[in-house]
Amino acid sequence: MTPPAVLSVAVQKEDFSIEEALRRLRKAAHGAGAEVAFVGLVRDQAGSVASLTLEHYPGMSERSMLAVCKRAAERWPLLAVEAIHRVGSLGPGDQIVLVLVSSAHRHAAFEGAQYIMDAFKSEVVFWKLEDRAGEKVWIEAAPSDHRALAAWEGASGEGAP
Amino acid sequence: MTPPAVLSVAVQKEDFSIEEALRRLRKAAHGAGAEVAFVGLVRDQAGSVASLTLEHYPGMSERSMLAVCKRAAERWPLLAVEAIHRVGSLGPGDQIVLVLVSSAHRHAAFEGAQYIMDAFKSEVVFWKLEDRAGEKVWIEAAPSDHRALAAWEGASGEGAP
Amino acid sequence: MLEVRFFARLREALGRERVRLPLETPGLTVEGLLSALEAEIPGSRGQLTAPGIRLAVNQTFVEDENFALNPGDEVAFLPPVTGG
Amino acid sequence: MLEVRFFARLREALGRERVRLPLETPGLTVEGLLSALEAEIPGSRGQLTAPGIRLAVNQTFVEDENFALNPGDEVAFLPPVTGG
Repeated sequence: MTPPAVLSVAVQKEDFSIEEALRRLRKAAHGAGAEVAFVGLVRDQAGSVASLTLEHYPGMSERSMLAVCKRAAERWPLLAVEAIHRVGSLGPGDQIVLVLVSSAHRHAAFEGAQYIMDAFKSEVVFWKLEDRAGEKVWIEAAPSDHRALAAWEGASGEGAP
Repeated sequence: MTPPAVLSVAVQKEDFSIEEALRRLRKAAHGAGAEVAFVGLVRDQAGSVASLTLEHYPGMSERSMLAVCKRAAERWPLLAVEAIHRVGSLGPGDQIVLVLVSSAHRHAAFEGAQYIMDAFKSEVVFWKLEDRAGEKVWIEAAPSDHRALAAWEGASGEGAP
Repeated sequence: MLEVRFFARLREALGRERVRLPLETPGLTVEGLLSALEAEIPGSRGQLTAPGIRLAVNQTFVEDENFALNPGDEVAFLPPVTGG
Repeated sequence: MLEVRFFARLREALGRERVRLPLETPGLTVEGLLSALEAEIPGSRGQLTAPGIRLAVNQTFVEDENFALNPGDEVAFLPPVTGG
């Protein structure tokens, strides 16, 4: 059987390096045949988003991230998960979030990473203040985000191995 | 509407750097909100795979990769795709393949990358010779790989936006 | 003592990041907390009971209206969250 | 001239990586190609028509048995492929 996944989460102001995170992931768990990385960025759409300020609740934000990663590791045979969420003030094109998942098999890695991102959208304890040409708006998870997460509850299994 | 995706494929002996590939991807296309990277590795399972030799058909291998990436970009609103496939002799833990996909939205990026990998398993022109403790075996795509690709043909759409 | 924290648009709306309330005996109800906060920050009750606002005690979400607060607890009011 | 290439386990089975066949007029059939190869590499027909072996002409898969080969074409016999 698969040993329990090695889980690691971090909240930080500083930017992150995918390559470095991947090195840590590989040290944490051997036997991976597949790794999936997701990077979320501040979109740079002809000036529609000028900047984004991310707020967190130290301690509780990390706990909420860890809870999501744990649920993913219970559902799919993951070897290791690392998630990094940035806070503070970010500009267009900046990296916001990194989710790295490794597994022996590609479908588990893909689905685990996708599930984590869907759950991050509506469950992790962060708040986003968007500045659109001077108009500041607190962003909430979209109905489509809630539906995406709910769809996993109805999904039957972990797909093809 | 989404402009046509920028597609790039390469076959090489040398190892690749995800961070460098990501830099190229970001230069190639702006406006990404989501990036998904997939890395396939030679599994290192208590010596069950000692090494892997990858053979290709120069020219046709690249064309077959490009055809798959093109189909993904026709189906999902992708901004850029980069795929690198290594050939030659690889050992346990070595990187074999990289697929990088960027999109405005996370579901398109995830599904595009997963589709490409499923199609790579049974359609791209490469051959794998596994050396398991001295026994050399030519690997073929598994029935589950063919089923995974066939499932995309039946799938209705591109999922949640 | 009870430490009460407000985040994001609640913090902006109330003009406060945190409030310390004297609490020496266990068993303060959520209703009692809201009254004490209303006395400290007039108009806060409406903001804190608005749809979507959730309560966390010691960094765990609490849904139970009858939850009893104890001295030393960290209480937080959280507007709808989103990450990623 | 016709350039014929063999890959992976076909290359190993036939002991050859490529064969050049004289071809001066267009219209050689796949059947004609297999006969010419059998003359050049005895026993090759069985290997080249085994289940799963596919033919590519100028780096494009060809399924048509009646495909006509022309001088200068690059022909390849490919065992089942897999990547990723």
